[in-house]
Amino acid sequence: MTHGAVEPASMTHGAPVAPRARRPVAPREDLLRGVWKENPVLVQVLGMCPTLAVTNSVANSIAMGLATLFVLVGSCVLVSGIRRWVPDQVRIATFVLIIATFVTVADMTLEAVAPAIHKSLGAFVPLIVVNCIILARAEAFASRQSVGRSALDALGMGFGFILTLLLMGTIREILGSGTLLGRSLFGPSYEPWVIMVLPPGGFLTLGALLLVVGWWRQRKAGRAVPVNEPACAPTVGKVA
Amino acid sequence: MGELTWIFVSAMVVNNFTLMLFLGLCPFIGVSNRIATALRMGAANTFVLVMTAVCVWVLNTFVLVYAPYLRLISFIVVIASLVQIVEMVIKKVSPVLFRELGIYLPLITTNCAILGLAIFQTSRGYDFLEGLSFAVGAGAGLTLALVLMASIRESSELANIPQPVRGTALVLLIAGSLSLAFMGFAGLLSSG
Amino acid sequence: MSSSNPLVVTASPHLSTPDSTPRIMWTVVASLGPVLAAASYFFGVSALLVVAAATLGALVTEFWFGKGRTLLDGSAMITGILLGLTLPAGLPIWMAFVGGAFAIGFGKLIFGGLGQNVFNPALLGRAFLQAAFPVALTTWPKPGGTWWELRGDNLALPLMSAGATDAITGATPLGLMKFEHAGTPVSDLFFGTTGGSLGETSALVILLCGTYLALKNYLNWRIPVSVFAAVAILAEMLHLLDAPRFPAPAFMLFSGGLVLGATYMATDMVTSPVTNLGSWIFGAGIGVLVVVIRIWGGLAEGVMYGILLMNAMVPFINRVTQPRVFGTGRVTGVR
Amino acid sequence: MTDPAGTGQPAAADVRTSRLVTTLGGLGALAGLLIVVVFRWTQPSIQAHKAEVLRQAINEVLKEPDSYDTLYLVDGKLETEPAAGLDRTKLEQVYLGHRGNGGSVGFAVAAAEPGFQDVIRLIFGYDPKTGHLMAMKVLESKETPGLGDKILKDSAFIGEFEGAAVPLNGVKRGSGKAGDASQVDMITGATISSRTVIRAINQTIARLGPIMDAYARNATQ
Amino acid sequence: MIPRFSFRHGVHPPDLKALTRSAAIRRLPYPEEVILPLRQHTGKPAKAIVKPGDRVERGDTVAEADGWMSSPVHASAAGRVDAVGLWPHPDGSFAPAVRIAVEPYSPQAPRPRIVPDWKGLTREQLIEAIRKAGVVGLGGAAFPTHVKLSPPKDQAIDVLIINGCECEPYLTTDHRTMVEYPQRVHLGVRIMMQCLGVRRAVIGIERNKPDAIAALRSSLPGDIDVAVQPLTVKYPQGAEKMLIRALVGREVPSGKLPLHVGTVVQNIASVATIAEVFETGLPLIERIVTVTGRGIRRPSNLIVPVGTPLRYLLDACGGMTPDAREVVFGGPMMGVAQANLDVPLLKGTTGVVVLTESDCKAEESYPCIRCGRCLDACPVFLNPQLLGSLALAGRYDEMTANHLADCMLCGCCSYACPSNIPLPQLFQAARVAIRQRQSAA
Repeated sequence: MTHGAVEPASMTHGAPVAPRARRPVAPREDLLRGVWKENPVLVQVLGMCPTLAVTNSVANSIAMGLATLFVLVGSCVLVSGIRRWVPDQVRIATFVLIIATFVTVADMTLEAVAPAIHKSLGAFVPLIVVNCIILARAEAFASRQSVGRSALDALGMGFGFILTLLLMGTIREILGSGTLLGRSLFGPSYEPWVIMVLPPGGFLTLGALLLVVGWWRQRKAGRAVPVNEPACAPTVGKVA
Repeated sequence: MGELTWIFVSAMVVNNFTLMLFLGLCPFIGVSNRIATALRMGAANTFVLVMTAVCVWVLNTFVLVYAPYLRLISFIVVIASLVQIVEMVIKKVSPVLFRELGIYLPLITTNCAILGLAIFQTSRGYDFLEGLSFAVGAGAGLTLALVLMASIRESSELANIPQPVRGTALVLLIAGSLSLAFMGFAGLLSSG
Repeated sequence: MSSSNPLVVTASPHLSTPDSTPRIMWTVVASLGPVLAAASYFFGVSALLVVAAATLGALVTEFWFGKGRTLLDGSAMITGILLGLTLPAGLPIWMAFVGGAFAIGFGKLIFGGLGQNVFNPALLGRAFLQAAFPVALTTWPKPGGTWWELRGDNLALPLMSAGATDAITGATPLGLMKFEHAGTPVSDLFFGTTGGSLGETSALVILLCGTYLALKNYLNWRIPVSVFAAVAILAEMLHLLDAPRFPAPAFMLFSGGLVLGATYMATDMVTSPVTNLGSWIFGAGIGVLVVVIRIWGGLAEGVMYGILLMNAMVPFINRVTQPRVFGTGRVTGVR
Repeated sequence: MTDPAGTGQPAAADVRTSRLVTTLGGLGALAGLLIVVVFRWTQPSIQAHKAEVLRQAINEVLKEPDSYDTLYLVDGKLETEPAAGLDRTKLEQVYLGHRGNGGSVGFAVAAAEPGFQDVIRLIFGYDPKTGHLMAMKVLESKETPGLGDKILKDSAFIGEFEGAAVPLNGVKRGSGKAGDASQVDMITGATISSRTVIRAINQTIARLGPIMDAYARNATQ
Repeated sequence: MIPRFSFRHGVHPPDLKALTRSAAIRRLPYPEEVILPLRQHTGKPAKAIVKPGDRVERGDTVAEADGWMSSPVHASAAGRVDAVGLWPHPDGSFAPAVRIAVEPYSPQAPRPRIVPDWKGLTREQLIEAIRKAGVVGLGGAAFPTHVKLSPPKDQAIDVLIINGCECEPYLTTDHRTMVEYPQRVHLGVRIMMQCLGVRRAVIGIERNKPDAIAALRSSLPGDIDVAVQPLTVKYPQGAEKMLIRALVGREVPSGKLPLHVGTVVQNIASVATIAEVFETGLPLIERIVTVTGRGIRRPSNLIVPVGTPLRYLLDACGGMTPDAREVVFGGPMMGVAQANLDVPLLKGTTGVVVLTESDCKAEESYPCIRCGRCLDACPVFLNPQLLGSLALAGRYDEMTANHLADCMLCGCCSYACPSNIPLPQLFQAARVAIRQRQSAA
């Protein structure tokens, strides 16, 4: 399973590598990094598939976000915990095994606890396995850092992911259905923008969000900033 | 026969994996800046999709009826090993092809399109031929989306795109437009 | 020589065709006048309201986010009017406005403005509206009635639905054919006394205006010709195969937005191929897609999607239909 | 590196290989254990939920029967107890509802057909004695919100199926002849979705109707 | 479909030749000074052999050819060498030139027969005489004629093509030459055929010059195979490759020369000049130019000494009108606008066009709208739209791959462009950049 050819170099322009502990990093920084500065979706452009697929309502976004958070934290803690015993050759294989296990658990639990939401998320719960955020954090951070820091980092990234999903979900549900968490906002004669809950609406909303983020960063920097090139592909290059 | 055609057309355009189901977005965003690359990536994906469909059919028929809870783990293990085997075989048989495809093959492992295919194939209970048709359709759809995106990106490289739009935002907005256009295929072959 | 009038030094050639981009654009705008007049003849004041709202949406967006004087080149105006012409007469005008804004914003400005976009902005706006408000976009008022009468709830409050309207609505000829296997006389289609979007009713007026533009070389005649040819040939073949099931070519040609689409939308210079061979392929592709979607698809009309899909193919078509450079390839008379 | 025969390597490799195997194997075992535990824990409620959903749907389309049987389609015949060796989950199933007095009320049958976007799955109640439908309920569809999804939400449309004679005949709303029980008014603007529902029912009846009729006759004899 | 007696694509600019079409060629008084740049031809500049203070007669050599791909320069008027140094050159640079203060009241009598009579000369002697007379192509590019007349031994030439198209708008130099000196043209053809050893010659003339066609046809010599072929009026009919295509149906391969398809192309003015050189015994020291355009008061066709200052020429034609805006050397399609009125006329200057404000194209350019008109215009089937975009993006390597080298800078694309994009300029700049990069590497 280990693939030797595509080793470290690809990491440089992938997900930002956690800083080697030259100076002590405040726990707050570990936690908050993922929320905004290195937001997995808006900045690192990871985990696009669920961000687009399940955010047609706030409820779905929350469920997906929580499931991912669970898998992320669980996997990262475990990966960090066993990092000393796992030989390099089977590192990725064990990561995948761990993630798949957590996802299976999350999938079954969700189906038992909230069948309606499980049904509307459909295949996208098992697809958390291939969510690049999880592998990226496990590989880039958890496999090198202590359990505590990994947990904080995973929590931060998970929250960042949830926040983005929530943002998408809110925009799409309000425009697309005129409701928020199923409650009607504008009265019965509101004309829903059906497109927002359809696939094109997902692409367009996230595209527009990234556009705003790009515009905002450009304005803040006061000059051209490096384009946020997709980081997902190079990162997963390390995986197999 | 009609059923197989419908499965193919549905997977290719009506419910295009990339543009309608958001599967396989990583290569769609990452390796869609050159037509030649996109074509190779599409071909590699289609190949692995077809192999996966076969393997998943075997798993579903002979293994998972006894241990349904191992579904996800077995799929991911099978896909990862499959990619590894394909890679080794290609390396052995055609070093030229390996050089061309080599860097994309590992990417396919974590391509959600492959796992998505496995999961859909299972949940829809496709038999062997249906699964094959589904995989070929999905592969053709992925390739189509990739090539369209690549050719559009190649031409928009020469355009004067506003700074904040460049990069992933532009890809997503183009994908949104493509997805809108693909809505024209809705209901294809099902109106009877 | 007087110093007040210095010589200028410009690069050759020092002559240029009298056609300029704004001139082409504004001529197209002017040629849409008769089409607009026909629309307003059939659908009264509603037609003008809807077109005006779509145009306003386009112009405001172009002005707001575009770079300064780009309004003057007339392209946003074309987008707005064309979008308006693809809409049903009874549409709430706020939707038309949103469509115009989307068309320019997401169809054109994100690509860098005039000349850079991939998809026809008007059709992208139309596709957006179709996906966003499917019910309102498929409610077709019948032509006729007094001029001042609103054909639906044009004046619905922004973000609110059309509500209950008493306007007489009818299916489009294509809808009738697809869902009820009922034909419409071709003469009605040709002169425009059928239900449908504002600009798709009278094929005659559109063809006349299109011919004028083609004669001025302001549109590439190869595209409409190949679209019509592809539709006619394919429809004829199917019609010969199973006449009761598949409508005759004349019906296919003159129903729906085919004439408007082939004449004004497919020929949008920016989003059609630059090569002549490419233009033929592009037009034929649209024709085939239109027939496929109309006959086997779930929608009654496929012109919009046919054109958008082929728009997406254009960069690819341009690439593979590069002309053979003089003196390369098979060379004649080499000694 | 200086050892051409590589004699120094195998030992190390052996150690490593064994470690690789134990690591992976151990983790795999742990993972399997965890999954099995969770599976055992969640499975009852998942199965219960599925059964409940099915029961509700059958109740709805068979107008609250007092009980129902599951029948399996084997070789063109309906059987309550398929022969051993056949996998029940792979056989097509219909559900026969009963009143308290022992009389049957009709069959609940599932049907599926590709619709506008993807396959529409539905269940309907069919009374072989009258040849009429009892009710229809869409179980799963991805039809366009606000338009095609009216097949789930438009009560007027759903009501059309109650007591409709098969084969159904879809007509434009308000354009049908009065008194024709086989007519179903289609949803304006969602003709394809409406038609898919009608076609799914018609095709299923065409396929299973005679079998159900035969079973019902045998049962009453 | 391949059109007969024409080529595919190209453009139809207004011909605007009416201003001078029927103006007979006349002679101007000598200017006060003539400026003779050492670089008036393709190839290496000539080397000056005079120094300030030297007295020269008409026809004396002032600069010698520097190698085979070069051409000598002769004094076009009798006088005293004023200076040998840098002077404004019509290409926009400052270039070495010999300045001669023309002797006032001089009879300008030439030395007798500097060039020998052509009769009885061998082929080699003829070519040498042409080389020494400083004859270069007078159609604009100023390619040394003796080089063109000496094809490699292994390359058989079977037809001589004479370019009488004059497809550039405004210009009537060649037109008037054909109408007024048909005999001279035929003599020139005869000499050239002898140089090349070919048996067949074709003169291609656009159909908009019926009087020229008639004049040449009525004076056809009976003993050699010369044909006059009317051609479709289209720009750039006079481009070598297009002309060969139109007259003998051969396509010059990309990157090759006309001689690779067995042809040599000569401009009508060069042909007439060769005849004149042997007739008068004087080297190339004067030429016919058209001074025209709505910005000049008296448009004329003139015989002027090479090196006449532009200012003098304009004044001799009544001066510029107040609304004159741009002075172009050569035709309006490929000519070079002049910033300085002190530049001299060169051997290769076919005309001077003075454009008024209303003639000049709009300065504002719009974004490319991909209308494809440039593709329909390009006579060598390039994709100027793509090349232009690549140039703007600085992707020169891809331009090379897209056959930038085949561009003749004819200007058709830019003429046809409704957005007024200066495509030839972009291509030229790209070529310069590519060359610089290659020489740096």
